[in-house]
Amino acid sequence: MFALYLRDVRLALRSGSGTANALAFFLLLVLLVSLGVGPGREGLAAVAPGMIWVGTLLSCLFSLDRMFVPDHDDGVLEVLVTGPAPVEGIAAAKALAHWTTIGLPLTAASPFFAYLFSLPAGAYPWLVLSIAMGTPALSFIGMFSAALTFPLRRGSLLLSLLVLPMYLPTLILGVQTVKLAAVGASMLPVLLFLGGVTLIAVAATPFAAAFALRANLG
Amino acid sequence: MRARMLVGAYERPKMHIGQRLGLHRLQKGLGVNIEVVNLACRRGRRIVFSGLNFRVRENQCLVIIGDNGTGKSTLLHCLAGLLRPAAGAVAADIDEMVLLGHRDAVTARMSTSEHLRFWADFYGTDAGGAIKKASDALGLAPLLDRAAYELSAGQRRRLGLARIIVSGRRNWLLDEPTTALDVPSQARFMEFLTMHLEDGGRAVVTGHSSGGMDEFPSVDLTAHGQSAPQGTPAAVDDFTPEEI
Amino acid sequence: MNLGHGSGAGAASRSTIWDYANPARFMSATGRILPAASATAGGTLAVGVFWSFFLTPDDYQHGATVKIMFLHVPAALMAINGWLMMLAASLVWLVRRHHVSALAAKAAAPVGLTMTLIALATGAIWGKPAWGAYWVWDPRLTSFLVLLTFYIAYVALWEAIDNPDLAADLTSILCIVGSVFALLSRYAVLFWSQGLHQGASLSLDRESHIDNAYYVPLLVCIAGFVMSFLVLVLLRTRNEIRLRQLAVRTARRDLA
Amino acid sequence: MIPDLGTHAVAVLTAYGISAVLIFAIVVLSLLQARRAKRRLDAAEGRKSD
Repeated sequence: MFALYLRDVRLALRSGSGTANALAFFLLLVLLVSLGVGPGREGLAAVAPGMIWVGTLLSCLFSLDRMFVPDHDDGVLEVLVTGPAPVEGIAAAKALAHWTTIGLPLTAASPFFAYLFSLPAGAYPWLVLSIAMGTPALSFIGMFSAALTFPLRRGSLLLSLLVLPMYLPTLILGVQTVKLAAVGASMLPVLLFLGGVTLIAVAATPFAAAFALRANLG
Repeated sequence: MRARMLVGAYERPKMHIGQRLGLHRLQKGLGVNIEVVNLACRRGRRIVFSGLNFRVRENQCLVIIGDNGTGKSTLLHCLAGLLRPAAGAVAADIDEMVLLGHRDAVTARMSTSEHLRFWADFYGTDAGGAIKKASDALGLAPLLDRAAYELSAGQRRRLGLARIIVSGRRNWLLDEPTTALDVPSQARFMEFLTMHLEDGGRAVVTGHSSGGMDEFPSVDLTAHGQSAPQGTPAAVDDFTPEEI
Repeated sequence: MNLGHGSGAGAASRSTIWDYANPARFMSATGRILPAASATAGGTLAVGVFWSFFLTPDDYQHGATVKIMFLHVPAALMAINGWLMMLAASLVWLVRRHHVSALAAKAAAPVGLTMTLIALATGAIWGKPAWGAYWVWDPRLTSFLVLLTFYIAYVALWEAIDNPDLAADLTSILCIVGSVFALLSRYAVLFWSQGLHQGASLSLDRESHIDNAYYVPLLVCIAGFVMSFLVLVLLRTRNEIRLRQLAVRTARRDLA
Repeated sequence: MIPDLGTHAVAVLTAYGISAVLIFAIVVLSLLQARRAKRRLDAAEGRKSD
């Protein structure tokens, strides 16, 4: 399982498709929003929490359809699920590799994007914390949805359709944390709820995804 | 024998919930043979073969032959635990099964040596020894630093076969293993297959005909297709109009 | 689940709910009760709608718009209960592998989707005079929009997969996991916006619930919606079973 | 016939209208699908459709 995790991380960094594309996409989104909203610092600051979280969501989303499809095409996936590792572990390793190559870089880059959006200074730590706590949920939920759709020929559109409704709790709570932090209000309950959603996602989706993987490969 | 059985929905409620969810495990133990009893498999809603019986003991290799679409690959998937039987049972040690599908399980952006190291880690086998053994058996030494997308079809097949050796597992399920292999490689393959069998291994190998492997016993799946008299598939479907 | 309706007339052994997991028995049993059930459901719905539209007084606060409630509340109720029915049917499919159960879940989705649309549309129309806007981002309204997206995703997944048993497996697991996240968003939105939506219209607490002049027709409407929902699901399930029988028949003919 | 709905006549009528259309649509759709499925199954089984 750890071997699979290392392999996936290495492949994602090597092909340049994962991490670099997600960050580049985010940068483009910042540019688009700034051009759309206008250069005024107040206008940007007002939409900053929402836009940073929506950007994180979309960056995660676009890398999901490559999670199982290449391995499935190469015949690697059927070998993985018949190997010694439990299928749940394989699903979790895939999600964890996705988080390492997408979620973690996005977390690290979020202060930079927040600065471009003129986020109030006090909100920075909470922004980083909320993204660090929320992105694992995005990776695990996304992994589950990818496990449902990977054999379908035009699965990526369906994947977005399945994934986005399940991303909503994380989005709502993440944005709310940053918003409350930006005005200096107490955001701790919201942040804890966000952590709870992540824990539920991390605990539950590997089992659901393992079921979906077995069904899809059978 | 812990059979994996799937029959009509109404005869099934006493099954263990894990089996119904597909979380089945086959029998465990090194001495366990691959045993197939009255097996039927389906692809989608179609029963591809039924009434299949065989046993593969230590030191034995069984060749599965049959025309296109008679379910050779389906049978291997079923033996590997990927596919549930539509009827009948498979008994084998699932932790000793290793599958080489018609795709080689080769990732384009990884080098040959990375492949071997990854599979050795994945299967938890001794990395150095297993990799050396596999690359020697298949003549992969000159290709070790090459990325897989630079390999030819035959070289990729050899890399796929190398994984079977690296896995350290004893029951080999090989789907047309000699496809794309040149004559020397085919000879090498036969050599290490024989060695594996002499070591107490078992193998189930598919092919269009038993060409090149005449010495092994074979089963022809064409004889087990829909027209076969045994194991009518009526029991596997809830929607037979005759019931209405 | 409505698999238990109707007695297995003439059956020698004691019949249980699981007997109706047999498509043949399900078809014959539902075929017998469907005409009467449809008539009852249609009649109740007609009475309820007539009563609520013509015979209820205007509310002192909301005026005639109170009449919208008689559609909005039952539709919202069935939108949620429809998803719960799909959840129960999915679990039955995963645990006991009864095809009728999976098909009932599939059959319920478009009906539940329609109920969600009615709830959203009537809510929006009611919102204009009451709140001054057709759409406000109120937690309850937003939750229903979220529910709508889950219904759409569920239907889309059924449509995308060719193999029916695989589709049943995957949609079932989606339904279960989706329920978890739908529930989480239901509570997450509470942090996000202060609600304008009024409290529950129905309550066991006699003190707080609405006047009898509204309460009784509302109950009739709810009964009509519940029965219509069940009849529609029954009809659509029968439909799905026939299509599956047809597929088996065709597959056999091709092989012969 | 139609009760006095006061200033909210349009709202109430639209709400009832949209609901009626949606319910009608799902009912008709289900009935059409049912009829087609039955006809096709009957044809496949060589029975006369009734």
